[in-house]
Amino acid sequence: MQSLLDISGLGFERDGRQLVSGLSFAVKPGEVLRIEGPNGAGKTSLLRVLAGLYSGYQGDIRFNDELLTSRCRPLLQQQSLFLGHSPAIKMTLTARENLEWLAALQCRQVSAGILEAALAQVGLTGYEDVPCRQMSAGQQRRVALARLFLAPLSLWMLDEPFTALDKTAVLELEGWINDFAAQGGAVVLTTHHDLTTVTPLQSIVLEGSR
Amino acid sequence: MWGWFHKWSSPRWFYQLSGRLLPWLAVLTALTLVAGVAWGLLFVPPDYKQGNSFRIIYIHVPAAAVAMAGYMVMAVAGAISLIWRIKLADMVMKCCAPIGAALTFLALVTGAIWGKPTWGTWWVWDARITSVLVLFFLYVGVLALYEAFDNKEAAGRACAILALVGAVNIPVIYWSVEWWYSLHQPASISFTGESSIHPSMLRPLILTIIGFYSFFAVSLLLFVRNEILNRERNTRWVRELILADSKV
Amino acid sequence: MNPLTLTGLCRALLRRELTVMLRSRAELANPLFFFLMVCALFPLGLGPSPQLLATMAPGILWIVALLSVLMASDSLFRSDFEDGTLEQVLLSPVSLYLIVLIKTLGHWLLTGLPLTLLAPLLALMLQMPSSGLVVLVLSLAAGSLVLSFIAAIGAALTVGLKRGGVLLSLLVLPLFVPVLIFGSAAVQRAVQGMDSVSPLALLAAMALLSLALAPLAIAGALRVSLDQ
Amino acid sequence: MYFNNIQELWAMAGHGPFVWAAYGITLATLLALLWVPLRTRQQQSRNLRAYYRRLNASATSLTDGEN
Repeated sequence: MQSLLDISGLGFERDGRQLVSGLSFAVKPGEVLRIEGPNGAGKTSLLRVLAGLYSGYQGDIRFNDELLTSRCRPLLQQQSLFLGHSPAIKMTLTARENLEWLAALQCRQVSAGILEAALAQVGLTGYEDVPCRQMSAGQQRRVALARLFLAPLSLWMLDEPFTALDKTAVLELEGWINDFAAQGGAVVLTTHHDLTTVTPLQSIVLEGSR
Repeated sequence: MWGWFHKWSSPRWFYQLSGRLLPWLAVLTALTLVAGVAWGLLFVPPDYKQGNSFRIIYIHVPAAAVAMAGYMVMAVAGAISLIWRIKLADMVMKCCAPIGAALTFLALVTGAIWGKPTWGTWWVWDARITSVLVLFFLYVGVLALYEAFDNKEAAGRACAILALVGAVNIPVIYWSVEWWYSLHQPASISFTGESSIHPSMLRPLILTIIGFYSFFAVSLLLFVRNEILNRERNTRWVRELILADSKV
Repeated sequence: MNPLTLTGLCRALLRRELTVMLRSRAELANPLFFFLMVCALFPLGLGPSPQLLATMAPGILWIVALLSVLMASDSLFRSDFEDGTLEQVLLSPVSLYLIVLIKTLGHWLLTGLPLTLLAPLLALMLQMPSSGLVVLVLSLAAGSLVLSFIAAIGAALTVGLKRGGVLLSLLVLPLFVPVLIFGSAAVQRAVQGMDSVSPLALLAAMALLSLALAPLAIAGALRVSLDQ
Repeated sequence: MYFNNIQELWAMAGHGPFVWAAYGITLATLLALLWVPLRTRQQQSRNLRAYYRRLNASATSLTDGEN
């Protein structure tokens, strides 16, 4: 099966240390790839390189066999979603306003129905018009996760998605990852949490600088 | 087509080329400066209006001119390093800033000293001097921004953008200051009134201007060579050069 | 899930900017109070004589308006940088030029424009003859737009830095010089009864130029600041 | 030479101190702009030699640096 994301000879350095060099792997639709390694090994940096947030890398990244230059990556940006450490939502805005703006950034107009369905999916029914400032950290993280259900995507890039989530939310998220993989989506994530119920799990380990 | 461009931008090639160029440039700088200064200071008769203080023109005008040119060199180097990501251009830009700032400061100081005997005030809000003052602030901005970044590569790219924005604004600034000066035309304190100085007295100026330009090149090459050695420390040629150097 | 039209996109981006700023109303008032208070300092420092104040009023108003715009611009990208939304902006397929253009315009609507509308009030306070009021508003309207865009470049360059505030003013004040020169000159001419069309025209030209070119520098600066 | 003797040259009809001050400061600045890079060049070669000694101890490879 043709791979969605194909990385060959990837290398980058942070603060003068060569964190990763000559890294090659591929992510096929339906696969979940976990990036492991000690702290400071460059897990988050690797994810940021894939998402296109850090352009100081050597090597090739192909998305659907199209080489991504640091300048133009519209295909990847349209079909993928990157969730970083911070939930990327404005505290003074309500959940609805946040999601509408974030969808607009992806050139998508979100109808009220889809938006409410996404919030319902992450268990935030009734919180549509509550300012995020009044929500708990877990709920704010759920608003960010609701973005996964706003539009059909082919790749999820999640950086420590399980932080600030309670027990039930962790299981729910693992379920969503499984469903997404089952429908042919690919997920690349970094987490310290040991994924028990996530089925086809590949993982690459970054040893960290020698 | 890209072959030569790539070769030219390799730090090693630049280091070797600058090694050959430096002696000649140094000789040119010394000759032109000594000749120009001696001619201007000793042989040219004083100006009938300003007396001997006009002799400061032979260092003030070149310093201001080269400082401005230095900013343009910095902006161009920044543009090259931004667009083609050439390390050498980034180094050249980083080294231009301190030299340019020093020359701008020199132009301001010599201008102030020139103003005192001629118009009785240490600071003259003349169009040219005010523009040089703004140029000095632009340089300080670039230096401060470079120091503020921890990641030096990002610092280089940020300064390249600031230098480009500054370079685009310099003509507007110079023109608006001229316009401002002509608007509030005080008694004819005309600093830049070279026209009032007899043309024969301006000949040494050509020599000193050439001298200052070649001096800028010499100092820039010296700074850039250090920068090359520092950034290319992990290469074999730098290691051989440094270790061979230690025997001497 | 139909794709967004361009006008729809611009409206959504602008609505978000204005909503975010209007939600923290107190923050919006800061530049205005700063403008008011600093203008009030000048008579205290220079003495209350109306003739003196009248001649100085155009310069004072313009300088303090300039500083108020500068002060308001520091937070332009900082809050988005801290809560991670700026990262999502860089990940968006929408051209960064457009997003930044709309963001800075929205910011100007709620900082530069209110300053412009408040200025006549302060002009009267500073004994400025009323003949200069219209030109004051016109010059500040165009001028504050230029100032906002130039300050946005500085804000984008220093957004990733811990103590970027003071550095921001160091970077952009030299670039404010032409705007200040033409702005206060226009008002001074109007006060003296001469026609001030040429400086105003130049200010308008600068406004259009910065509207077109500044977003390029702002987008480049954001990419550099967040590419670490 | 325009001036007849050294005293006249030094005094320059009253403007001497200013002219010589300006030229003195210029000379100082230009010399500094040459002396600083030469000074750092020496310090740098010392630091780099120490760096290479440390490198030898941990025996890592060097790139050829031809790019």
